[in-house]
Amino acid sequence: MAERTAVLGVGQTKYQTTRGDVSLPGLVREAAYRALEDAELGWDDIDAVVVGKAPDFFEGVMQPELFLAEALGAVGKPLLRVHTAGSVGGSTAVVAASLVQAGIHRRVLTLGFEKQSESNATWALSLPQPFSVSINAGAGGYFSPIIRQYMARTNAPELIGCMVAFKDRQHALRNQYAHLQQQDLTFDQVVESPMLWEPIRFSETCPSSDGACALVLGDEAAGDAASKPVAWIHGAALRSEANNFPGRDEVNPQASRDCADDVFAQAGITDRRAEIDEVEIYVPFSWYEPMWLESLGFCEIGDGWKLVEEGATHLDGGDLPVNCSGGVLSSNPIGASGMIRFAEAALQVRGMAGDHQVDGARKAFGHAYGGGAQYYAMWIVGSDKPTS
Amino acid sequence: MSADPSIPPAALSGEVSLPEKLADVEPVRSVRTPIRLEYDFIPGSASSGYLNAFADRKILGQQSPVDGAVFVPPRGVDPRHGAATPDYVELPDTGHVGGFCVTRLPIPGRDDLEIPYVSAWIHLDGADIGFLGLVAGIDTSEVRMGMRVRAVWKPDDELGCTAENILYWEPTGEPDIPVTAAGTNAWHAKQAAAGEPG
Amino acid sequence: MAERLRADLVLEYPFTRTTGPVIGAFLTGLREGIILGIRRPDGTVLCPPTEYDPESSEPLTDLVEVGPGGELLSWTWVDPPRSQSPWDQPHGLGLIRLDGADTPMVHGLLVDGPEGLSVGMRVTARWRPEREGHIADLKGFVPEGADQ
Amino acid sequence: MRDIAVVSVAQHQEKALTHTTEVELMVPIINEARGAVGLTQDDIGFTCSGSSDFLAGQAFSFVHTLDAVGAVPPISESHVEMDGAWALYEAWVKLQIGGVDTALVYSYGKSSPGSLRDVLSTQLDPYYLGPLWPDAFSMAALQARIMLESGAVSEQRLAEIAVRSLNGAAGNPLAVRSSAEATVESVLAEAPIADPLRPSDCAASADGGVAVVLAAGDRARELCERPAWIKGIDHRIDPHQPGVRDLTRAPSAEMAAAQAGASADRLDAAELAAPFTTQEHILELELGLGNGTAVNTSGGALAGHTMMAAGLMRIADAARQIHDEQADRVLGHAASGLYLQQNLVCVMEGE
Repeated sequence: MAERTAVLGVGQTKYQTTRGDVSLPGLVREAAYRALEDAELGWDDIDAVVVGKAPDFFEGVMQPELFLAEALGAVGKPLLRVHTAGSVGGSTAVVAASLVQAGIHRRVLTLGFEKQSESNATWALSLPQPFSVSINAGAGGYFSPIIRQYMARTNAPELIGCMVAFKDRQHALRNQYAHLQQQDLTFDQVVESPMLWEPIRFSETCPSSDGACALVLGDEAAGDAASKPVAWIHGAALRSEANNFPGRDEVNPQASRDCADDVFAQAGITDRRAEIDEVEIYVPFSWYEPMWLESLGFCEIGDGWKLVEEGATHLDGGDLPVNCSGGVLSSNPIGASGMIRFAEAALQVRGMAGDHQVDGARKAFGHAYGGGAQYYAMWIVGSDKPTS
Repeated sequence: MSADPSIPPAALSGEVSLPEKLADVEPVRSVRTPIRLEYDFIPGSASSGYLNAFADRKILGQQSPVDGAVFVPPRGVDPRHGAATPDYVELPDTGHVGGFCVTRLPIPGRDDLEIPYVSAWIHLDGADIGFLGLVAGIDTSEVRMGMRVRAVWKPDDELGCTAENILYWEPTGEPDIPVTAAGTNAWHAKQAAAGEPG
Repeated sequence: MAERLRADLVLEYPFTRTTGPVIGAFLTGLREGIILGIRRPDGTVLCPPTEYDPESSEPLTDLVEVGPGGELLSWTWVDPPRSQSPWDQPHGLGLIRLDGADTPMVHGLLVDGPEGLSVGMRVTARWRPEREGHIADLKGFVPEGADQ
Repeated sequence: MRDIAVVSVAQHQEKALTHTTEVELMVPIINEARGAVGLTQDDIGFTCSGSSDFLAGQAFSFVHTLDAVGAVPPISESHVEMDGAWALYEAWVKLQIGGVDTALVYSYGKSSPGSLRDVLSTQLDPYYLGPLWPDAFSMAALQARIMLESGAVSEQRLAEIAVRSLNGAAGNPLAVRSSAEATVESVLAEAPIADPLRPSDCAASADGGVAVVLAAGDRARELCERPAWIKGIDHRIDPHQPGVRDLTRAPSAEMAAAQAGASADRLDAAELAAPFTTQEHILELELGLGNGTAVNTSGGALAGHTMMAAGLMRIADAARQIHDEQADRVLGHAASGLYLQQNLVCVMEGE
C-alpha cells in the first residue's frame, strides 16, 4: 500500500530565450526557493533531492547535478538524477513521488531545468555520427511524417494545428511565466508563418527556453499539515517502448495508451473527459494536441481534432481545457518542460493557477513524452485525498 | 496565487556587495568555456558488416531469430525481444516511401542540400522496418507514401564503407503500393497476408 | 574478416555561460587583476566564491578581496599538459589557499619542474596581460619572490 | 519495508570493446541475467538503467540501448544518468511501493573511445574548474598528497591496497589489470603517473556492462536458491567544490553506511568502487570495515573501472558471494563524482 503523496509547493522561473542574469546554480535556485516558499518549508525540511534534465550536451556539463549539490541543499542527502529524454521532467516527478510513496522519505524536492542558451539544441541533438547520412533536421523532421500520417488517417482539416498553436499562445498571455507573450498575434499570422517541416509551420513549433521548475512533495502527514491547498497524487506511471520495430504505431504508440490506462486505473477514473478538469500535455508541435487527446482516451480515435475545432480545449468555454499555461508551445526548457506540465496540473487543482485557472478544477492530468514518442510519464492530481 | 516572476524569491533578493575597486567597472555577465572532446568512433559488429558491404554496392539487413523479421540498418538486435540477430540477409536497393517530411530548413553541415528537400522513411523490399533517406529526382510536392523508389549510388570508384554511398532515392515509376500496406502498415499487411495476427 | 572500421568523432562547442552576480563578480575581478572571495555568516571566506553556502545552501553576497599571495596546500605535476587546458608547457597543479581566504582554489603552478614545489610554500598570482573575465586570466601561481 | 533481494547477476568487462556497440554488449548480458532465473521481459515489473551520454559521445544514447531489453510490448521503465547502482536504488524504491515483484537493472559504459581522464573534466564546476581541464588523475593526486602529508595514509598502505587489488584480480577473469606476483616493493618502484600517484594507484579504465534482477519476498525465494537480501541501501552526497571538503574524508560514505546499517553485524566481504587507492583507503575507514571483512576479492574497481557501471558491478560481485554461499553478509558500494562526492552502500545477507 503506497503512502499518499501530495504536491506541497511549486516553483518556476520566468521562461525566456536567455536568462542572462543568472548562472546555472542561480537558475535552479530560483525555482527551488519558489517551491520551498510556496510549501512554507526550508532546506532542512527536505529529505532528498531528485533532479532531471535532458542531454548533458545541452549545457556541456557531465552530470551537472553533482556540481549543483550545494546549490540545491542536497549536501548530506540522497540526490538522484533522472534522464528519460524529453519526458524527463515528468519522469523525474514520478521518481521523486515514488520516494514518498514507498515510505522512504517524508519530503522531497524535485527539479527539472535546461539552460539551452548556453549551447544549441539542434547541435546537441544532431551530434555527428560517422558513416551515416546526415539528413536529420531535428525533432521537427522526425515528427512531421508522423503528423502527416495522423492527418491522413483522420482527414483532419489542415488548419487544426494552427488552431492549437493560436490557442496556446492566447493561454500563454494569461501565464506570466510563459516564454512567448505574443499580445498582437493573429490567427492569420499563425497560418501564414513559414512552413519549416511540412506540415509543420514555424508558429506551430515550440520555442527554445532557459528555465527551471521545482516541486516539493510530501507524505500524507505533510499534506495534512500544509496551510495552503495541496495537490494529491492519484496516479503516476511510466512506460517506454522501442524506437523502431516492425508494425510500430508511431501515431498512437502502445506505450502511450498503456501508460494512460495505468494512470487512469490508479486514479479510479472511468470517464476521462468528464472527470478530468484540466489537461497539461506535452505538445512541442501543435498537431500533438489532437493526437494525444485520442491516444490518452479523452475522446474516440479520430476525434481529437474535433475537440480542437469545437473549442473544447480552450480555457474559455471549453469542457476539457488543455495547456492553460500556454504549454510547451509557449515555453520549452526541455529538461523542465515535462515537470512544468505536472506542476501546472498541481497548480490547477490547488486553485493557484492565477489568470489561467480553470474554475473549480478538482482533478488534472499531467503528461510528458520523449525520444521518438517512446518514453511516457503521466500523473493525475486532485484537490481531494485519494480514497484508495 | 503563484508568485510574480519579476520578484525574486525573498531568499534571493539580497544584492551582492563588491569591493570598492569594482564599483565602477563593467561587470562580466558571461564567459566562454569551449569544449572539445575527441572520440574514436567504432561502428560495432552489426554496423561494420553493413558498412563493409556498402563498398560492394550491397545493402545488408539482419534477420530476427524469432520470426524472421528483417532489420535494416542492422543493429545486432531485434528490439522487440532483445534477441541477438547474427544472420545477415542481402536486400535489393528498391523499396517504397513510408512517412516523409518536406523540409524547408538547412541542416548544419549539409550545405549541398537544396531546400526544400524530402527526407523519408525508406522501406526496402524484404525489410520490415524503414530508415531515413533523401528522396530526389521528383518535385517535392509529388512525393507520396507508398511511392516506389530505388537507390541512386555514387559512381563505383567513389564507393566506401558508408551509407553515404547512396546519394538519394528516386522514383522507379512503378505503381504505388497501397497506403494500407506502406510504411509501418507493411508489417501488419504482411502478417495478415500470411494469415497470422498482426 | 571484414575491415575494422573507425573514424574520428570530435564533439566541439563554444559554450557561453551567463554568470549571475557572484561568479560574474569573481570573473570581473580577474579581468581587473584582483581575486575575490565571499564571506560566510561565520566570517570565514570561500575562494573561489559561490552564490550559496556549501553547508546551509543559503545565499552569500559579501564579496571581499583576497590574495594575491597564498599558501600551497597540495600539488601535482602535469606532464604532458592536457590538450584543452590553458597551459601548453608541463606545469604544476595546486590547491592554493589565498591570504584572507579559508578554502583553497585549484589552479596552475608555473615552475620549471616538480622539484620547485612543496606543500606549505608561499605562492603568488601571475596574470595574463590580455584579460577577458575568465578563470584563465590568472596565468597561474609562482613561488613568492620569483622574478617572472 | 518489503524484503527485496538480488536474485541474478551477469556482467562483462574488458579493456576496450573495439567491435561492439553498447546495445550489442548488453543483449547477452541482459539475457543471461534474466535467463538464469527463467524470466523473460514479460515477467519483469520494472526496468531501470544507468549510463552517460558523455561517455558515448551521443545525446540520448540510452534510447538506443533500450533495444537490448526488448521493450515490446511497452515496459514500465526509467533511466538515471548515474552509475547503475542508483538505477538499482530506484528499482528497489519501486518494489517497495508494491504492485510489482521483479525488476531488471542494468548499466554500461564504454570509456575506450575517448580519454576518460579528460572527459571527466566536464564533470567539474563549469566556471572555475572545468575551463582549466584538470584531468582526473591530477585532481586525485592533489587529494593524495594532502592525505600523505597529513598522515592520513602512508605510501606503504596505498601500495598494499594496490597489491590487494592486483593479486585479487588474478582470480577474476573480468579484471583488466591483475598480477599474482605484484608486491608492495614492485608497486613502490613504479614511476608516478600523477605525482604522488603511481599507475597502480589509479583504476584501470575498462569497458563493460552489468545486469541485475531484483525480486521481492516469496518471488525471490522461487527464483533463487539463496537470494542476496537487501538489508539496507542508502546513498548520500557531499559538496562538489574541492576547497570546502576535508579531502581525507568522505562523510557521505559514512552516512550512507550508517543509514544502510552496515555496522549492525560482521561483514564477510565488501566490494568497493573506488577509482584510486587513496579513495579505497578512505572508504575502508568511512564504512568501518574491519579485519574480518574481505575487501575487493575481485580486485574491485581498481582492477577494472567501467564508468557508470563500476558500482552496480560491485553490488553484483558482492551478491554473487551470497548466491555462491561464499559469504553470509556483504556490502556493495558505488561512488560518483570528484573525491568520492557521492556514495551508495548496499548491505546484503543470505538466509
